Amino acid sequence: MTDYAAIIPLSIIALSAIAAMVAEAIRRPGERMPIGGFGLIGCGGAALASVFLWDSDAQSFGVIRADNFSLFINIILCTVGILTMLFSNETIEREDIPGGEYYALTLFALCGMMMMAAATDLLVIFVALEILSLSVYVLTGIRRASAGGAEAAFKYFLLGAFSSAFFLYGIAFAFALSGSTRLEQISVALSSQPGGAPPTLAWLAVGMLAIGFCFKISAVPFHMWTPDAYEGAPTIVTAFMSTGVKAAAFGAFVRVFLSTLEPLQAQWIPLLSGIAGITMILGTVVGVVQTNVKRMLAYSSIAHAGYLMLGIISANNTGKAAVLFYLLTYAVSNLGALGIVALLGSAQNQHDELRDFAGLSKSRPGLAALMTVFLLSLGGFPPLAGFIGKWYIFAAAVQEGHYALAIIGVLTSVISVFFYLRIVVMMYMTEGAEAVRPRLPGTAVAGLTLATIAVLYLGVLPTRVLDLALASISTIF
Amino acid sequence: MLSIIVFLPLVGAVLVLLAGGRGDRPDREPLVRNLALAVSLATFAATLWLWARFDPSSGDYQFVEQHAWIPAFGIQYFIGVDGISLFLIVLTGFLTPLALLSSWESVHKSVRNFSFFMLALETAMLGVFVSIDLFLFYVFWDAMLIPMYFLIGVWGYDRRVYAAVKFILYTMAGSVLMLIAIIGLAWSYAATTGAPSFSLIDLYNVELTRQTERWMFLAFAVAFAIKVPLFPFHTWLPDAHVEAPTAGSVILAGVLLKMGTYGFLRFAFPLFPAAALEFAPWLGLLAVIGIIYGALVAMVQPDMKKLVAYSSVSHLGFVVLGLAATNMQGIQGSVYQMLNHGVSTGGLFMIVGMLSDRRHTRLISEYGGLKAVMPRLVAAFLIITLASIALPMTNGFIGEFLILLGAFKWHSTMAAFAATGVILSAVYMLWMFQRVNYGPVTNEKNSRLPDLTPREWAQMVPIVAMCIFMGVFPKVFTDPMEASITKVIDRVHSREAAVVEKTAPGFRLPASGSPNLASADTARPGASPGPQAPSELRTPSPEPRAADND
Amino acid sequence: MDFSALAFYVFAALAILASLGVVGQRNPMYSVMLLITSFGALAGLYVLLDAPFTAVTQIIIYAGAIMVLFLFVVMLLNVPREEPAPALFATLAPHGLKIGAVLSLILGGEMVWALKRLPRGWFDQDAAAQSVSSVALIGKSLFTQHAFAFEATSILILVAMVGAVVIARRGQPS
Amino acid sequence: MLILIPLLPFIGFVVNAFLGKRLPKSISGGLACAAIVGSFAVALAAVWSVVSSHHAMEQTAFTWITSGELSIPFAFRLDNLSSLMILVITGIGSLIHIYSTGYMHDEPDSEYARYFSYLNLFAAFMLVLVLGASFPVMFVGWEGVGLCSYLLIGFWFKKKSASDAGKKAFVVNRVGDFGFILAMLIIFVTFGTLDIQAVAAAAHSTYTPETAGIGVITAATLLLFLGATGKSAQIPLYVWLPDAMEGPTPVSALIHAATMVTAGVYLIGRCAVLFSLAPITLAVVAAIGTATALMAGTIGLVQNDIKRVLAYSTVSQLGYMFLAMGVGAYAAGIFHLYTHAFFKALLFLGSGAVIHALAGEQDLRNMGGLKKHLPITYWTFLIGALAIAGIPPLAGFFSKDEILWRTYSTEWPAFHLLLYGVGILTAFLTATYMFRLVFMAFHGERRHEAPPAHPEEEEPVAHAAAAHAASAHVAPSTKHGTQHAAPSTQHAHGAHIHDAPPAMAFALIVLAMGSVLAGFIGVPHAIGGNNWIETFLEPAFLAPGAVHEAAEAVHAGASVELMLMGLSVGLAAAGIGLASYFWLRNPAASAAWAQRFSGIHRLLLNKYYVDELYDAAIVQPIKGISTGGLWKGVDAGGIDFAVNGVGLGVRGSSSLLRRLQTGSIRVYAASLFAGAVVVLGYYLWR
Amino acid sequence: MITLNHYLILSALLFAIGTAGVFLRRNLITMLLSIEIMLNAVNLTFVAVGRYLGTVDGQIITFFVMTVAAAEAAVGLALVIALFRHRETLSPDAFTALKW
Repeated sequence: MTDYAAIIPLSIIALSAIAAMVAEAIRRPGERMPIGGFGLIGCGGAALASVFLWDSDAQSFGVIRADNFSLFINIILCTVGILTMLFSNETIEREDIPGGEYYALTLFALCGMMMMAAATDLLVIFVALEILSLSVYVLTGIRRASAGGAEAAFKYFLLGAFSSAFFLYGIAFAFALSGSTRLEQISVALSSQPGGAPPTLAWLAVGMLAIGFCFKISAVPFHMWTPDAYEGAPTIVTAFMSTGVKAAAFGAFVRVFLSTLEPLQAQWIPLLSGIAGITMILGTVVGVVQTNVKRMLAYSSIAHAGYLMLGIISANNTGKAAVLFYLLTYAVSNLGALGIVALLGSAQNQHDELRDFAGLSKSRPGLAALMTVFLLSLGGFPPLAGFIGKWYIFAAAVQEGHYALAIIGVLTSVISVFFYLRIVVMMYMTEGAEAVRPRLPGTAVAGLTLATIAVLYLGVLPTRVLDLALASISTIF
Repeated sequence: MLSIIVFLPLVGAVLVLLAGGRGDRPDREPLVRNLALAVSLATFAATLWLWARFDPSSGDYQFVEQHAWIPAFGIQYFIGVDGISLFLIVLTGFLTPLALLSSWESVHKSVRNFSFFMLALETAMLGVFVSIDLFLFYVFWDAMLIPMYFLIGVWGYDRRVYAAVKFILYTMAGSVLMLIAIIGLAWSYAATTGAPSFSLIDLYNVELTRQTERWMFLAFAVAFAIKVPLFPFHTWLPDAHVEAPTAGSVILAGVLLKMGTYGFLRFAFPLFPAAALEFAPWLGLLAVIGIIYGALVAMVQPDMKKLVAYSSVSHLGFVVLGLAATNMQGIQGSVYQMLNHGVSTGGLFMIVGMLSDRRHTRLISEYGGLKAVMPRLVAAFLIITLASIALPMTNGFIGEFLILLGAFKWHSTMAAFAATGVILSAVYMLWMFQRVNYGPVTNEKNSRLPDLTPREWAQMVPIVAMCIFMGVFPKVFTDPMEASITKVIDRVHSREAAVVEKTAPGFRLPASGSPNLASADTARPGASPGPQAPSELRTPSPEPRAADND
Repeated sequence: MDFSALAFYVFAALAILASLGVVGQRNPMYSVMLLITSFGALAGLYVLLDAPFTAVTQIIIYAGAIMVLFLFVVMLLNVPREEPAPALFATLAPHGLKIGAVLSLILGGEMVWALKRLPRGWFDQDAAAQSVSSVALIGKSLFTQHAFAFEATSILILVAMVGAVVIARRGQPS
Repeated sequence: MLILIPLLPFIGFVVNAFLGKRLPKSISGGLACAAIVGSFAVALAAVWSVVSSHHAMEQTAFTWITSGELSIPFAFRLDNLSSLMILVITGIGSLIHIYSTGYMHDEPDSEYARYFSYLNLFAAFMLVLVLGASFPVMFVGWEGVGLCSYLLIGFWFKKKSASDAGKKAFVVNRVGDFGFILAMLIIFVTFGTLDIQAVAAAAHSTYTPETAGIGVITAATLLLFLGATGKSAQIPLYVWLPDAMEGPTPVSALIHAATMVTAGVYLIGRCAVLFSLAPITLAVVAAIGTATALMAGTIGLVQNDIKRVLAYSTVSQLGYMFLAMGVGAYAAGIFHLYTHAFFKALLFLGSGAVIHALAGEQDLRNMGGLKKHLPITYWTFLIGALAIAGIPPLAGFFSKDEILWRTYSTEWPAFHLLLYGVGILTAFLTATYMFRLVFMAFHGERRHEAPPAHPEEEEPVAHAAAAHAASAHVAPSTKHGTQHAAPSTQHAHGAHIHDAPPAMAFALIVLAMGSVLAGFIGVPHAIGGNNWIETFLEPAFLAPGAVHEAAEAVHAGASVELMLMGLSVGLAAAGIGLASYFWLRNPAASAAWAQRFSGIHRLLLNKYYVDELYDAAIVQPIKGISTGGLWKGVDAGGIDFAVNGVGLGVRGSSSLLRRLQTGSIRVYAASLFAGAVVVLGYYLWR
Repeated sequence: MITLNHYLILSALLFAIGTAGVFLRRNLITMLLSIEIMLNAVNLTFVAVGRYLGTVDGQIITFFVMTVAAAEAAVGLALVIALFRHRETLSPDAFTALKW
């Protein structure tokens, strides 16, 4: 309670968000101001703070815990944040997005994400969830001129509100079970159940919480918002939310289900297995016929959620570490891919239809090559990050004997390769009309370089990061 | 040193990218081409050096490099060369410069990228052949798909996109199951020793239940069968070949297909000996079907590339048949046939490429009477054709003969059916050869085609020379293989005792009361003879495996 | 039947009927009004549950603030009645409606059935009632145990403010 | 020394193949002749040393294939049998090389060199075949000569019929090779070695004819015999040989008469130990040989193409040889091989001289009366014809009678008297069709300009001629006039018919002398000879170390033998007489008979429709099944359809499933709630 | 006597009614209202459970839920206004531009 160390990273982010707001307030109309810089500083600071906090296992207010697990997620989120900021510069101007609000909301969302992953109290998780959700709803609809944006935002919002009601109901049952919303107390209450047969309340709590999490990670059948929201949102926001929200939600998901609700494993593993199976299948299968790149990547994101769930279902150390590692690889790959889409787009032309990519290798060979790298990483080709991530997840699943799920996983990833390659086909094997494509700001170059290096580094020399991921779960659970 | 060889092409690939400059720079084309060629030649020289330094008397891995890679999972950067992989490496080094040469005139679109992918592909191929760690192997195995995908998809013919996508999805679908099996194997190892390992040598010690072993073998087998391609997994091949650019076809036929058979020999068989012996008759059966089927379908193809592609199905069927026999002649013949097929089919694709460079068609009916127009090209064509139909004193004969010999010792009926391939290959190859080269020049466009250019000479001479050299002096190649193959055979048969009675009938003609001269030890070459030896020799012996570890 | 039981049933019936009215009413204005009624009934239940402070908050914040916001928007947009369904959904609507209602019914049924299986819990500790109704205790707990969550809600509200402004602001930023 | 024998022609091949285009004809041709003559000289020396030392000569060039317990050195062995063979090959080969320098003189330099390089290569491979000490080495030669045959038949590759014939020869031979390979496999698995002598020794020490029964040995020998039927043009694989006449005539003489086609006979001789252990195989060999002899003889009776007549005659004579092998008279078979080489080469070269003189004309009906224009050719040809007809004391008489006698006197197979009967009938036919040929070509009046008599009846030949002419006309790009391209011009001024040039005449005369004299090494005991050839060859047919059971009761039947000899000579004379009646004195009668038995005549003219039968029963069905059944059916329609079907299935379900995403938020919410219902229901249901 | 279970069942019923609102009403604002019903149903559970367990946490959570509800309402209504500006309608079925 007296120790504030654990909240330092998220406080830094929150402060930078407020700074961005203030800066926007004092900005004279027409003046250009590098507001994104606050974000960069904030994310960098938070990352730095997380590094310093490593192994400290600090706790604040009894509800925020800076164990290595949450710090690892912090670092993923900071990576997401930094890349987003780097891609945002100029992109948001082209897309007519109000800068100050955009940066502030993004940073608030990040703050909420960090909070969610670090919280050890269901109530705080709920509040954090709402912070990040509301920010993201607003970001989705931030382009006022876009009808699609508003529609997407409302759909996302309404379904999100429903799901948080379910989530909240789950918290209520958990509360009824133990008289507290603290995870450790719920855990105690659960493990003190005589005979091990959990009462109806525990089942209801597990079910409702699972629904809430599954919505956030967009698992089938709670995924319906995903394609619409991803398509309707500004591309850069799509990039941000597809990676950040997933990371935060999975952080909390893992924490709640693999520590607190671990005694109920036998109950929820079959359930999540079913969901994961359908998620992988539906995500990839429906992705096959998409012609909008963002929508396609939305379905891919659904499928990836399915893969990630395998880590939770495995419920072993490999699985937990695999989720962390996978989140990182997915974050850099997906941000890279969507970042490029964002960099190519403008308010008039989102550049998110497949045919927009025709002949990109001619007009922008560098971008086309990088896009290919990111897509192949998403598809799980060695020697790129995505391959190691997938391998790790499947290794966890196989370790626990979930062969069927692992086989579904690998086969669907083959199908997913088909649609990733459709973009490659467009870029390299199809002649396209010479489109006017905007120039690349320096920050974006830096961001792409960073993402590429990360994808290659994680693919070729994953050892260090894998060890970190393993270490970060072994210290806490 | 081995690493340097493996990654030299990749370094070259990066250099090529840099040399190519930004954007479209046709003026840099010669530089890029020559640089790529120089790198591939240097790699070839390095592989030859490897051969020169190779100790043929040892069956162990040589030039071993072993570093921890992902220690938490026992994944290592563990590479080495033995007698089986040595020549496949040399073959890769040999074919890549030739493939680059074959694209000299035909590829003009983005030469930089083309050269980049070719060289990157070479690294991946070399990597597949040197990997001893299964994870590393899989990484190279899958990584190889990407450059090939681009080579087909960007520089191919009309339906290139379809073919490229089919190629990559088909192959991936097979190989991902293998990935699951690899992981399962590593965990099985962990179950006995506490920590997972992906090292092939460690994994030899895994004790699997029969059922698990069966499933894992099947997972490996499907992956490799698709790559081979074994009937009925072959349908990607004709499409890929037909649409691929010449260089792609050469590499695809020359090296990529070998990865499947190499995989059987290196991984599937030694890792799952009992299952391998159990399924060997089925593999053999599919191989024989493939031999006949491929030949029959090849016979009626109107497109030269497709014809050669189906002939590959037939030829690779021989290779698998030899492997399934799991005896010295069979396996040695198989490895030899892999090399042969690489050389001769690579050569055939180059020739088809030369023709289609000149005429922009590969339809047999468009040609005719070429011998009068370009006698030198046709002479090379003839020799390679003869090598392909396994005329004695060409390379193909050695391989097919040894395979048939090995197969016959194992399963005489299959060998007899396989031998019909001898007839059929002559039918389809010579028919094609005749329609293309003999007769009057019926198509006016063919009447003034130029003969071999100096560059094409440079492609043809090595191929033709190899076809004949390998047919006359096979010992140069077979001797270094022998020790390694013996190890594989011992390994496979070490657990045979349990299944030998019911699954490996071997050849026993009813000799009507005469003493059976087929002494039992002929089934196990390399072992000391003696009629009662088999059962003793087949008991597992840990020593040879321990020796692997250095 | 004692008074509290009677009061419970009355409030419960009121809450349910009002809620049904909310979802059954075509005019959003009436819906809002009925919802306020429902909230009032809930406040009554809170009183029965020895949570007078919560009851008051419920009235002030929910019925007072939030619902006024709704009312304001309803009147601002001035679309008192539902429009007929567009052609695409004209045929689908009845089925969709049925399916949805059935889903809700099943959901309710499942929950009721589940909760019925719980052992019966009685509100019989008077000491608990004492402590629960203490505003001091609430305040203390709120600012100690839940201090972080409390602070976090400030960010939440900030986000909501910024968000509402960004979304609803008219016209392009100059 | 042994290596040199095949190596010299091989060097000739290499030089001519690589440099030939740039060399003048005299040098390239001279080089080729020098190579083969040199080889002949070395062969003579080698044979001399073998004969004088009574020991087989062996030499290993290098170790060829090793694998496990298998080891195949590239080794040569020269024993009495191969001695005879190499002398025939290099000797007759030399003559034919020399003849070719004249015959091919009109070809341009590059083609000329190509021709000689092929010819040299053939000689090299043929020598490898006969010298090979193990089956695989023999197989090298076996396939190598097949290759050369392919190349030489298709030498005039612009003619479709020529390249077709080459391909046919190769493919049909491959069927035989299939048998050869399988036989090798069985032999290796059974005996653990492929060295011919070692196999013979092992077989001899392990089996007797009684124990071999229908087992390994029979299987192996039958498969070897399948190989032999391919190479030696026996039923059912004889069909390629008549077509092979598309090649230049000297090639027909060398490859398709004297040497290569006898390789099958040689193979059986080489493996005599094995065959002796397999009585069933022997019976099959004898039966097939006899049937082939008869069938080819009957076909030869009506053919009108001079070379085809000779080709069927070759097939027929090869049948004789197999008959000999089948009744265990290996020496007799080889003896006939040897004499046949002389007179058949002579006949072919003679026909070549005729064709050369007539500028490509091959149809007998367009010849006649050439005797006075081509005296050398005529007389040498006549000697050859008499020799093949078995008129004493020419070479053919001795060898053929030896075969007939051995057939008559053997005990196995049981139906040997039937074989004898057919054999003697064939001898009669041989005389008939040979002299039909002689009379039609050389006697009577020239029918040079005469058009084909009955176009509709003479369909096959007319067809061949038409194709021939067509190809000659269609190829205007032919830069050089081969004699095949020339007939149109030649028809115009057909008067200039000149006899064989010196090089050709030399070969004809030498061969004619050979045809007269060659038989005297095998004069049977019955008429006072010592049958030296049999004594000479016999060791080669026995397992090493086996005792030569020479004391056979051959002499017992000397009077019978003499009687039979008289019978066959009489029949030969009758045949000649018949021929002279029909085709010399009363040509109208032959036409009348052809009319009367038009069914049989047409059957024979069309070669019993065997080609058509093969085409309809094997070639077309395979093509049809491959195209319709396998390629379009199984491959495209089955497997690939399934593969693409998976893809389409995914796409289809994708298109279907995406429809769930209607865009209506209420549907989305329904999905969410449905999920919730299922999740909760799952928990409550448990 | 009224037990905890009574309250829990009542709250479950209210929750279910809230979910039904989405299907029964073709009006964005009513949809938001149904969410409020659901949240209130949960609140009832919290208060009842808190009372039963004798802890004030239940009520405290209720306050947080109210805050969240307010924030959601603000954003939600803002979105409704934005949508209305684009389409001049509040029917949810009108907003199906994004689909498939």
